Amino acid sequence: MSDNIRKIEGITKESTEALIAETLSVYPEKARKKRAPHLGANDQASGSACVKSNKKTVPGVMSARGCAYAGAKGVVWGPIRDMVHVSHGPVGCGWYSWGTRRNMMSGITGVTNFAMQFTSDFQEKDIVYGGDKKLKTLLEEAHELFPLAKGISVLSECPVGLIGDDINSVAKSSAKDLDIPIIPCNCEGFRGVSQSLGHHISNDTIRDYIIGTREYAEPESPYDIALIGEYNIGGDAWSTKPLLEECGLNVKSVWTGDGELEKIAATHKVKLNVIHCYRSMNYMCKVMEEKFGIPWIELNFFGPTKIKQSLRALAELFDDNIKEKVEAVIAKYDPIMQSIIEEYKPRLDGKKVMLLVGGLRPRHTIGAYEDLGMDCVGSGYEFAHTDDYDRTAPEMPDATVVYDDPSEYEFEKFADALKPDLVGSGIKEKYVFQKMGIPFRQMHSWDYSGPYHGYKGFEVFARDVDMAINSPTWNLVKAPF
Amino acid sequence: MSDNIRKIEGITKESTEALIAETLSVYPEKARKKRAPHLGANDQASGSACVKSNKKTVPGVMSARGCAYAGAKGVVWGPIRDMVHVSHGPVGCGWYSWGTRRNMMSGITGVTNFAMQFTSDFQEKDIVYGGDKKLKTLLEEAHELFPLAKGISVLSECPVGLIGDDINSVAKSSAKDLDIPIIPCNCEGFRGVSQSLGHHISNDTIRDYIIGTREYAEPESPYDIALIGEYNIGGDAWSTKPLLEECGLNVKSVWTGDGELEKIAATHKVKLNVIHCYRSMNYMCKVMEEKFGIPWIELNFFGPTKIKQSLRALAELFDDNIKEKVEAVIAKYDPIMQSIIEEYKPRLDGKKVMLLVGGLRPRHTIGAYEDLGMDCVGSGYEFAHTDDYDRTAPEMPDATVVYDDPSEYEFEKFADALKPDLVGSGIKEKYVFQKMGIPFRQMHSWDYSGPYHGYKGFEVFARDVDMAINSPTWNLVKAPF
Amino acid sequence: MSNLLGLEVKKIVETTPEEIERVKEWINTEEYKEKNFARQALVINPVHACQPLGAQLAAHGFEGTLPFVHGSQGCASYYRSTLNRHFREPAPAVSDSMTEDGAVFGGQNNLHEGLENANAIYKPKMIAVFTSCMPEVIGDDLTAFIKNAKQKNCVPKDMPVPFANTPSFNGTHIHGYDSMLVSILQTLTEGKQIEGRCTGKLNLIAGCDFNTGDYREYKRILKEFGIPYTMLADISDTFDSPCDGSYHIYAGGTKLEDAADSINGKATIAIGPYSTPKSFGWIKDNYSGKHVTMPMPMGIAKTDDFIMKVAELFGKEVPASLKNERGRAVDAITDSHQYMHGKKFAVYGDPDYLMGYVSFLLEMGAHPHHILCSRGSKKVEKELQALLDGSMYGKGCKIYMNKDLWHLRSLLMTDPVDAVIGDSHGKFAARDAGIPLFRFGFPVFDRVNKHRYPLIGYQGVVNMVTEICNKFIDIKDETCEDRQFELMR
Amino acid sequence: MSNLLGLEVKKIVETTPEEIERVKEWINTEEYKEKNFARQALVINPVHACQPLGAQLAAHGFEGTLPFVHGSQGCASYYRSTLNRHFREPAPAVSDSMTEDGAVFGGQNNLHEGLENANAIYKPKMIAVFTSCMPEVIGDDLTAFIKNAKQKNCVPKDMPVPFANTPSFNGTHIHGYDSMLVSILQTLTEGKQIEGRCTGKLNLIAGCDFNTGDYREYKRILKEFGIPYTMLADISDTFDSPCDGSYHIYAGGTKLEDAADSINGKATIAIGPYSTPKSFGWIKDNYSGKHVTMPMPMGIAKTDDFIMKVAELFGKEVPASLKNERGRAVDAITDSHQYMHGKKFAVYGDPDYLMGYVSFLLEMGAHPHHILCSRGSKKVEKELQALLDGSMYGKGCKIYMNKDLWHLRSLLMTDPVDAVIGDSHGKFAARDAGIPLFRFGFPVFDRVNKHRYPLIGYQGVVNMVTEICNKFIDIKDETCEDRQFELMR
Repeated sequence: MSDNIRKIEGITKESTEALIAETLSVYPEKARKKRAPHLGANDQASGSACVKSNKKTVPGVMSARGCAYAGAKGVVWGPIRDMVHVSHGPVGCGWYSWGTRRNMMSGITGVTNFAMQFTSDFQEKDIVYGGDKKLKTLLEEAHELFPLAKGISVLSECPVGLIGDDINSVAKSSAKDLDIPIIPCNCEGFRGVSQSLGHHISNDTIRDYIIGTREYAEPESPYDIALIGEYNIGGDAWSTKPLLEECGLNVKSVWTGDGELEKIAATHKVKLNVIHCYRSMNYMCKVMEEKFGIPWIELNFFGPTKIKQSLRALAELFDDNIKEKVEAVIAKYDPIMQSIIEEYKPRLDGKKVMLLVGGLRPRHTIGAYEDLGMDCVGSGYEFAHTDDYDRTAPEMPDATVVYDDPSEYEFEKFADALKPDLVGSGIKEKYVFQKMGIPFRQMHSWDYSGPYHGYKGFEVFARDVDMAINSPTWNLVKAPF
Repeated sequence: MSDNIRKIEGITKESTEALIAETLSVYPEKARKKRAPHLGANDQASGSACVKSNKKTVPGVMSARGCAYAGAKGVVWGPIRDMVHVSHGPVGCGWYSWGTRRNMMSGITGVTNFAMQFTSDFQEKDIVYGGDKKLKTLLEEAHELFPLAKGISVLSECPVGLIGDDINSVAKSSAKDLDIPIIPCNCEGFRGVSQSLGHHISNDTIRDYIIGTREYAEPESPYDIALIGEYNIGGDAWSTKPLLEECGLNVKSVWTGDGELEKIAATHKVKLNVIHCYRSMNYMCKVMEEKFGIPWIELNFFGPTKIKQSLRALAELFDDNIKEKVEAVIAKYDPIMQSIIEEYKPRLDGKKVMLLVGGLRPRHTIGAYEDLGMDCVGSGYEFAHTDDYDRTAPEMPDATVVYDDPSEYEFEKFADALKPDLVGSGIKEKYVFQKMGIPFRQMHSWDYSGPYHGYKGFEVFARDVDMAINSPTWNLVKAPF
Repeated sequence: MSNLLGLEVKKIVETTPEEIERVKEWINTEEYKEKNFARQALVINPVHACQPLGAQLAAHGFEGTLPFVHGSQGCASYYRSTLNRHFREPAPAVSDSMTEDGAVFGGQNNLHEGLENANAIYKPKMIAVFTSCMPEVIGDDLTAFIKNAKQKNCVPKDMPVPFANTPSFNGTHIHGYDSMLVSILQTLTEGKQIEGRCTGKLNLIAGCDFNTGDYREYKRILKEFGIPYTMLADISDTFDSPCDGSYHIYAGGTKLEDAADSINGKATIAIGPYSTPKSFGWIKDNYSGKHVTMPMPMGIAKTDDFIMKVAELFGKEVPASLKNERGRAVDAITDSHQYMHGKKFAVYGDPDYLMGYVSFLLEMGAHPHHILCSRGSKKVEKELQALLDGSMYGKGCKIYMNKDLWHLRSLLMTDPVDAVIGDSHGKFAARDAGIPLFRFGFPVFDRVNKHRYPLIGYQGVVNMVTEICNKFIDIKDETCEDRQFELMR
Repeated sequence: MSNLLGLEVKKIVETTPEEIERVKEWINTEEYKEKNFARQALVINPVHACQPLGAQLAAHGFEGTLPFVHGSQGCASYYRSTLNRHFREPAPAVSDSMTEDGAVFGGQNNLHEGLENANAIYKPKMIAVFTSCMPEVIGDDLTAFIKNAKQKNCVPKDMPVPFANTPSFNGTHIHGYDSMLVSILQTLTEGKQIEGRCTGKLNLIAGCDFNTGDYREYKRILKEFGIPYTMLADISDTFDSPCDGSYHIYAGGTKLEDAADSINGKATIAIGPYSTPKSFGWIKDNYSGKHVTMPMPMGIAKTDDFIMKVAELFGKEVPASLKNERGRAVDAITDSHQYMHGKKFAVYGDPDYLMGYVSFLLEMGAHPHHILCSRGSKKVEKELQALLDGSMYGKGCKIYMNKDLWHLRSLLMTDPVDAVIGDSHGKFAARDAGIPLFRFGFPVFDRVNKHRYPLIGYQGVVNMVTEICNKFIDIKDETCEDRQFELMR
């Protein structure tokens, strides 16, 4: 990351703070007080957070946040392909989160992967009499119909925790009966303030039920690593894993994109954990560090500049063999990346982007936009913590607006004022900005495209950003009459 | 064919003649006089034509007829798959007749078959200065671009004959230069009164330029036959040819469905010509009989009753070996046909059909309808001759109306009066009757279905007739309000 | 601290290719189908969502209305994104973000704070409150909460704040739609009934219909009739709004005063007996004028019924324009019946849609061979059976109540059909079976503009016939051998 | 008597598989393409038909009008069946069945007898005469013939009998359309111009357009404007008529008195500068009011031009309903641009259609990579080039004038694209190239109802975008590997 302070013309601390004040002016006193600390002007030099975060969402403001269940099912567990993931409770939560995250999977659906929707579809009577019996039966049925499933996760929805079911003991007894891992995860949606607690709870569950329960069949090697916080959105892991292998490393397991339960369970045997999404999985990196002495390193696979920095930082942790391979890889891809930049930069130079995503991309993708000549004029997270914002400060140009868990109203106001050429956020925001005639890309799901990670991903990313911004359809938004 | 006279309830000679008279009443004197002899009540017993035929169409009455070019290009020449057929003259004729007859072809288009539209696309200057030079160049180009074409036919359109081009000499000289058969066919649309003369001219051209110019590579056998007047509409020949082979016969060539020039050219070597469409190819059967002493037999491949009769008649011309095979074939297919009849007859019994087709089906398909329990209450041809009508009389129930080259007005009036449950005719008639709420099948093209020939074809025919008549969509034609 | 299940620690063993092959074959067998249909507790790939989703749809159907989820915030995000993906449109809604402490103290504080903020920030004319699981389990008293909210001036006393209990552990989205709708109508019409007054209008409720084209088609038909109408819960402009450079949070919906006055209507038609029973029941007892509930007008016959009912209610002739439209639709089906006749279909979806699919298919001479209803009553089953019994093309067709798409997969693999009609979620089973899926249901996440083409009315018939027949012809063209590849079809 | 060519008699030798393989590969090569493009005389798979076909289309556009082919009867059967297959509708027309003797004595007797019979049997209000090759070659004098016909009372003296010379060896169907149309207008308006009279109407000519949906869409747009109009040569009811149990030979068409009065119109718009130049030229010199010729309104920008021109001519504001429609169409293209952006297309057809395809594709960020025009002038080429030069997405796109579909095949095999836009005849080349064909042109013989969905106007944009994007997604779903098969697209 560049050490000199970047300025954006027309954006000053004052202008940003004025914008924030004006935006909050319509709020009732109490809400304004609550929201104000979550909005700030970036102080790039400080290298530390300019906003408060990971607090309860203010009721009624229209937050983009999800819940703990979403963080557990959608993010951590869902991508593990060889497990049956049961949404335990009413039908909705599982239905809404079915196939809507784009964590891609290998294998044969219903045979070796289970990208389906499994639910106990709670009815009134289950609320009244409890769902433990139903759960027990359900686990037997799942095991019978899907014999190759390596395990089953039980992800509780709100009612389960409220009616006092004990899924942990059901899981434990059924696991014995069926002789497969059955992981209970108390990730009710009402827990915590966002998806984030769902990640944490899931990490703890992995710690408690999975890690250390398998061992790799192959002999160990000094180059054994695990790729953590890579969810294979739009095939990201199919870009990053081969890249790391090209660098001479053995990726023994991926957490959890296109993931396999047993390989994850044996991860305590690797020599290094490489983490991409810090927010959702730093917990287990720390656990493995403490418990098994496995060091970990945080990388950024977006855009050639960051990739190059990341690979070299990674190489530093290994011997010359790896260092040489890494340099060879960089030498191989640099010219390809250059030609991509030459194609798209002229059409994108100086364009402005605003971001609101989850726990990683609001900072990690900035470099990739900059590789294309673009400036990030505003960024924020749905569910980040202070350590995320600390990491964000140096990436953002100075004095640009930073927003934590913004309301749709705030986000819209900021865009009104900053006139970005592109907004990168989620499906709930997409059509709001497109109505305003502002090009938009979904940056959770890669907008049905991808991968965006790694060298392979940058080509797709660059093409998509150019397509969004330069699509001639935008010129037709305003009627000539 | 049944020898006892069949009557249709409510149809008498008188009623039919009254219908005809009433229909013609709107015609001007002269037109009425011309048309009257072409409409009649069938005299089944007489076994001879009750109408005049093969006369000039009355101007302005809306005839369904085509022209000599249509008979030559569409019917006789077009189906020969390994030749380039050039529509010589303006662009239209070839364009309209391109892919619209459903004579199917094996091979690779543009390589070994030429189901395409080749034209000299005459312009003003070609009319003024003549098209012979253009034709010569065109033939060279065709030969260069399609080296595997076994020959080229040159089919003249109206202007060619009117401006006095000499395609015959161009064909002759180019044939020498390129060393492939180039067949000139003077089938201008203004010649004759219908498609029929186009058939005749084409037969003569085959006689003059093709027959006898090749010999089969394999040794002769007593079971060598040719299948004449089978155009492979909707794959008919792929039903009849295997059937004849199942009967122990060698089908050395098919005229001209999915046909091959050289096999046709060697047909003078066969032992028997089996003709299906008498109208369009009886000429060459007679030529081959006179010139090469090859007997011929007329068969009917529509519906199990007629097929059985036909195969036995065919067997009579061969030894016991064939006779046994034929009986085995009949024994094999009879039960299958029976089950088809059991499925559909209950839904079709007593239904009435009216026909207006080309030169064969108005009589040949009657038996197939009768196999399904249906009665033909009116039939006619676009371009038949007296010998066709002679053959029709015994097939039609007594006193039913027979129409030669009827106008759309006449056909519509007859249907109005006879209230058929199905009309079988061409695309120009289809939507007229469907607007009237009368089920309809195109009986030139099998209405994008087929085959209808042979045992295989009857199953398709029966299904299609049932579908047309019993489609519930007809119940919705009349609005309840 | 690990391995709480206490299962033995093993070396990793990969499943053998043979074993994978065996299971891959096995799940397509009759034997598997039986085990699959024996399921008691496990639901796999259900077709239905939960009540609040439908409640939000109904709320979006009214002018200036902000849908408000009383419950965990994640719920709202799920409903919104589902509607975003289907319509490719914004779906603004707020939640009051209940959390753990809600379980202890109840959700009143969240509700009040949420109402105050939502009202200040998004300036709605109406806030439609509905519940997700948490408050339903802990038993929040919405009636009291909202009364208190007005006393505390969280929202203006005169602002309509209808609310509906929409527990997710009961019924499906269609029931949530019904509950929210009836609450909105009750709230808006309260005290608005005027002795002797008649608006002269038809009130039309489209039912829980996610196709904006259907709403526009109803309105077009009534325009052809020259009949004034109030379409209740009209989402057509909400979810099919212009892109003109400005974002309007409340893009469409039934005018509140029209909705209020609807109680004085000349007649009310509630489409969708299965998605509007509560609303219709209440209307029957409280609205002036005539009241009718009717199935979705899918197919010619059901459209005829609708047209005739409208004509009858208003004593009007069917206009020539609609007669001609009907004739053109009939022309379309007679001209193309041969491409659908005898084809077997598997259909699934909400009951009101199913009735429409089935009668349309039977009209075309096609067989609704597998009819799968994710959640439905005996009444639904009986009505479906009656449709089948009414046509020779219904013979051999079977109805499967309260089954899911994993059951459907077993049906498709053991008793194949030519195509499936349903929503995007059916694409996996359809792919495994190698047959096309016609996306007439909700949601459609993987095609564009499907919601812009009506399935109801005569135009709907033309749209369905066109899509289905041309797809079958596509398949023929794409799969036939060269010698069968023809210019004409 | 045989073997007149005198070629040697040989034993039959089958072509070897190797040789077939070689040629099969060869026809896909650059080398073959060059030979193919070197053709001087041979035309293979042309895109255009001959003049009389267009003349018949124009004739069908008028009330009670019987198209009458002066020439061989086979011609009439060809034109009729072509229209039957495209519209799946009747196309009544008569011919006077000229034969050999016509070559000697000319066609007057046939014409007279034909007129008398046609008039007596089919009771038309107008008979529109046009010619096929024979009379054109022998030089029949239609003016005299028809004058004589009236003197001989073959037809009533007051019956309009417009006639057009439509030689097939010159121009294409669009020129026949123009010639027939201008003759009809000249005949009907003769002596009808009234000093100072203004109908207050817009005369709209759709051009040689075979899409009935387009005609209805023009009329709907004008209705939204509240502008009275006379659509000249209105085939929409002729070729999209109800199926109601009765056949009406003259199902639609412009009322003759309206056509007659059109000369007193407030303004006239002739769509399709390439299919209506004669008609427009004559109208400009003879009609009252303003006169404008415009391209087909395909795509947003060209529709905007049309809408604004209409507004300007009648001094009206663009109605809100059309503004919203526009906004919804723009919404549809912004929402789905990613499915078309950067895709390469090959397009072919009549000049007026081509202009529309090309500007629509450029609007979507797609590339009209191969633009093939079967018959067209330098002017056409220049206008197409100007469209390409006006967009960064036109870079590298190439125009091929006076080329046929066998040329197109070479282009598709040597310089591949993602899809083809054209008519059914392109299906063979598209199949060989393994890409989809979008049937927006004429004729469509192998799909149903294509002519019922407008391609013009804002709705046309939605229709094209929907068909194209969803087909591309279909292909992705049908061809992707399992791990890429997703719920959302």
